Amino acid sequence: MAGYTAEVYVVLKPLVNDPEGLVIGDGLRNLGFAGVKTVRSGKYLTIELEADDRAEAEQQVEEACQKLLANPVIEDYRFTVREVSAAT
Amino acid sequence: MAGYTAEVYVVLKPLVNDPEGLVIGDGLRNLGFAGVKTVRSGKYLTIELEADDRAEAEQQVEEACQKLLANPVIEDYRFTVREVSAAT
Amino acid sequence: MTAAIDPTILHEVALTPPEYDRIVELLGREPNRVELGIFGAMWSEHCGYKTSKPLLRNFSSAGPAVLQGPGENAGAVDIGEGWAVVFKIESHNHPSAIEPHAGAATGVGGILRDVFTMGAFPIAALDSLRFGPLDQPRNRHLFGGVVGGIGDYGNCFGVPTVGGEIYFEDCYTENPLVNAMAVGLIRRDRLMRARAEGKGNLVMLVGADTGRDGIHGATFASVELSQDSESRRPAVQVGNPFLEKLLMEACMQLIKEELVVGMQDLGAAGLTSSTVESASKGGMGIEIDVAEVSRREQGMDAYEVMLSESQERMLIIVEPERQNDVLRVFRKYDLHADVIGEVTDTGRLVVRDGERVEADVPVGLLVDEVPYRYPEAHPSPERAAIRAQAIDLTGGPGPAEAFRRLLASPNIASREGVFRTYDHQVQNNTVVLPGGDAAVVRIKGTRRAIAITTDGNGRYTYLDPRLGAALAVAEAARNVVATGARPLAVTDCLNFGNPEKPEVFWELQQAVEGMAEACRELEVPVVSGNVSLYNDTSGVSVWPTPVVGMVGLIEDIAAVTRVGFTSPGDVIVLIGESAEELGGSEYARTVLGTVAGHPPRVNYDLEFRTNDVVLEMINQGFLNSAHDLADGGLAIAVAESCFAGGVGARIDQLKRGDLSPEALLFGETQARYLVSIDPGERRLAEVLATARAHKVSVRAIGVVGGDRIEIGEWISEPLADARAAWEGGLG
Amino acid sequence: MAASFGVVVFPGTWSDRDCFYAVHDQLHQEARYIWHKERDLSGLDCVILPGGFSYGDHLRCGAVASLSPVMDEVREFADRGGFVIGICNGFQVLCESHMLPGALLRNASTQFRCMPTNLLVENTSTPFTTEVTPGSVLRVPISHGEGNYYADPETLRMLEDTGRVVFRYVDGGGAATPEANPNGSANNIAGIVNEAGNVLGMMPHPERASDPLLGGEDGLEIFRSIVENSDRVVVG
Ligand SMILES: Nc1ncnc2c1ncn2[C@@H]1O[C@H](COP(=O)(O)OP(=O)(O)O)[C@@H](O)[C@H]1O
Ligand SMILES: [Mg+2]
Repeated sequence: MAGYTAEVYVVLKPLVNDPEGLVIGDGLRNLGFAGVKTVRSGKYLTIELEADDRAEAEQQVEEACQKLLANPVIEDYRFTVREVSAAT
Repeated sequence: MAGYTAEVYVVLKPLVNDPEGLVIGDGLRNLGFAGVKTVRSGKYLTIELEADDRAEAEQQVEEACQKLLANPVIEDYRFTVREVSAAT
Repeated sequence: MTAAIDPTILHEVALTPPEYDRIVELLGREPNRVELGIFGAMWSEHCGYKTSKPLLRNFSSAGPAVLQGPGENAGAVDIGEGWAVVFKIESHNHPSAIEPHAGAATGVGGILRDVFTMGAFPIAALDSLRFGPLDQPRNRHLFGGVVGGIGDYGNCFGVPTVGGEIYFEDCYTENPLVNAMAVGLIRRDRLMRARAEGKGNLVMLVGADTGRDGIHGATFASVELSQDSESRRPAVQVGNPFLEKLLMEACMQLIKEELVVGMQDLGAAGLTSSTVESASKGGMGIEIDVAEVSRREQGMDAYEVMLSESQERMLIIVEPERQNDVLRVFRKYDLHADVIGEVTDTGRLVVRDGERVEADVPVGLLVDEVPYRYPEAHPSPERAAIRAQAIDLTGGPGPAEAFRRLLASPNIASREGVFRTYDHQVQNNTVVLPGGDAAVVRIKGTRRAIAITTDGNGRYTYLDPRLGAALAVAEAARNVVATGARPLAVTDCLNFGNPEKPEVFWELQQAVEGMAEACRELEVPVVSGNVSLYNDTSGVSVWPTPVVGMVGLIEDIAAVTRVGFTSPGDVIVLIGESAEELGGSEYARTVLGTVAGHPPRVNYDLEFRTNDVVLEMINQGFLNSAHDLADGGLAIAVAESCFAGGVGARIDQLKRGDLSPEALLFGETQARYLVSIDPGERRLAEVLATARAHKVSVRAIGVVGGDRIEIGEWISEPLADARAAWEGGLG
Repeated sequence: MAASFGVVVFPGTWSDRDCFYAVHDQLHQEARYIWHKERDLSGLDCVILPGGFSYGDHLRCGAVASLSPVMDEVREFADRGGFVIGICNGFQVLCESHMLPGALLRNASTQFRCMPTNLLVENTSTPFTTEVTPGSVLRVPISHGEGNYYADPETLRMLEDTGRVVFRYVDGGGAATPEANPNGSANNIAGIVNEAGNVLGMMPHPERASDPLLGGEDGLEIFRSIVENSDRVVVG
């Protein structure tokens, strides 16, 4: 087993509207950030996990995204996985 | 003016309680992902903005993080900025 | 004799060198670091009430309905048919100043825990808030954060947030007041107490894992906010209302199955105060092993575990043969439950980390030897001068304009924008929703209901702490009475500045005396409360702000009465007599820009009789609406009854006498109500006769109807315009 | 006519007691609570997925709850024709379980809203609405932060064309205006049914409009409809 860190990004699909992003965008413009055009809000999850190897770690995270972390009706996801502690 | 995309990551400081991360971690383990150790949840914002140059864009995003996007009491942030359309 | 103790260590635990010497003397040796931390926490203002305790003895908790007075996690009052209500109010001012959302949320979590620790199911929450003016971005940020935090916690937990109050004054800039009240319901014979009894019984820690958050929260609340507070920031805790909900459900099941001997939540000073207090109340000792405590982080030492203020944790005392049943309950909810020690007969708190003894202190020293402070007290001469000022009405804008400005004053404007972000209906009991005088929550399975309110006018207490505190009680009573409830009991939250300042300690003394007196006179015992001192920023104290939370009882829910006018044609009746009292009024503040003068006088006998009249008439079913007169006086009360009823009113029978029009319209004379009555069926005659029989002045002053608010020759405003001003006041 | 209701309780559910009260205390029907780890739905005519903050609303509202053991059974129960009504968080769970199309996004205001709404009942032939007079407007409160109904345009059109939009937020006069829309929902949608018509999801809380003392009984018409149609349920 080795330790891995996965960073998962979940964002709303481009056509789904994003009230949170709209409110943040307005908030920034109100604060004087006139150059801000659009803001989209998403989630950023950091997962520490153990797996036999990197391929297995990636496959676990892929599955986790499909089963729980993202809702395919409204969201897209991507992730990266890196090894943080060597096999024991 | 040129167009830039900033990607902002906002995460809870390491010692701050993260109820959302706890629920996601338990949820994943319940689904059978036994290798999952910890999950920390954060925000991922994508901001489209215009600025005179990259340095200015970075400085704007830095300020936005301090003023609105992150809560310095409990959160840390980092970001990247890239140019998406050349100066006009 | 002082040993070579590093002053920075004493500062960290907020003890003075003489207090340290006293500890050495009592222990007969130097305390180690863990022990010192434990003393610091238990002797802090927050846990030990070292400044306020002697004063609190003024309060009387005696009353036929009182089941539990101050001294437990919350007070309890009998409401009949075998039911009791449990309630308390508590401040979370300092944490909210640092991080408003998390600070307010954990404040709500803490007070809910106090209530369910008593075994009661939380049925209502309220919040009494004070902020600086909203035109400053920092204040708006604090306001938004606090309201958001209250909503997030209560909404997720599933308790209706049914009421509260919000005031804006300069003195609360940087130091908002966030007082949360919770009310719970329990069968009266099921009340749980925070006692560690029975040698050999197990001490279990249940709920959330323990992390490094909030270490030194108790001492933090016992000093002034300063630049230095910045560096204490890791103390901020993030609450978990979801976990609290599970913890509550699990605790309810433990009580239902009679599986526990005692229960004590972990609040300020976490494991330290919960073990010490329950051992002290049970007259026993406790020995625990911190190695058995589930952690959220690695590498925590005994000091950190003992002082962590991680939220959503509970200490329970369990007979060994019940352990498996208790574990079964917690497993159902996927909650941790650790056996961390046992009850002993040594009278000592012994803390081990595995084999190593980290602390060994007699419980009595921590609880009974708290070194009380008796600071100097004297009144502020400037304040007396301000109070003596007459209110100069020349240069005022005229009543019509004053009326519009008052409607839009943030202190009077509609709170709907706030309370619609709170779930105020969950549990299906909220009979009178937020926005009325008091919220009314029915008791399912009975005809009964309780009315709940929080009140405290900082302007009055600033000008006259003793009178102001009494007026808070009187106003709370009227709010409860206006719904048809008889005042039952009070919980109080005393928000003051740094008591080491003689004028602040004087304010505290005066306010406690005034409140105690009013409670005695109006026959409402004080059953619980909380004290928050050191509400200062950069050396400036907030106004003395005692807040009263009151619960009243309605025996037949059919009698519930609301503020809104119901029927065009109804006669509007003013109960009580108006005087030339504009001192400390919202009119003086908002329209004339002055906070000065003498607050309205209180006449307990008159209050009592007036309340009796109103209750009697409500119980006879004579009143179609009832509303007490408070901030902004008669004109604002008329407007609020119009808004709530969606109908106008014409007031054309006022008797002015020698009053100024301003005092008549906006004066804040006490013991007054505005009611509306169906003119048919001889009700009006009965009402007038009843009032006169009680020697309470009463007068029919107008009629409900139309689409304007018209008051004498002074005010004639389209209802819609008035409403728009009122609805827009919070921006 | 009598019906048997099962009220599912997830960790963090809080409308369970209110729903139980509506059907049991107000309508005198049989009812029992079903903890989310249980799998026995025998004897039920209708499963209620109540409101609340299951799993603290973390990640996405209803996401973690949709994976609870009981949901396997609820899905099968629905496939066999049992009635399922998801209220508020229950609606979110049904969407996350893909038993209903679409998703519930953050309210357009990004704020929580607890307030009364007017619901135009657009389809009175579902088992949840047969007791409602056609064209009538029910007054039912909402209480949510994420009730902003979303579906892609094709799905929306299909829902509209096939009468699957059961409740719509309207003003006092019955018009579906933007002002009457409390959360930004597409087409002011407040509630929809599945294709077979036996699974309803709605954001408003009918159980909070089930007592005259608390300002109305309009919500009871929905539960009453379920009772009246329960003879159609034969899942056993
Ligand atoms: N101002 C007050 N009036 C009456 N009782 C008070 C007051 N302040 C504190 N108390 C009582 O003192 C006890 C300790 O209060 P507190 O430290 O706030 O309790 P907890 O630690 O359970 O939150 C409680 O029983 C409380 O009701
Ligand atoms: Mg307590």
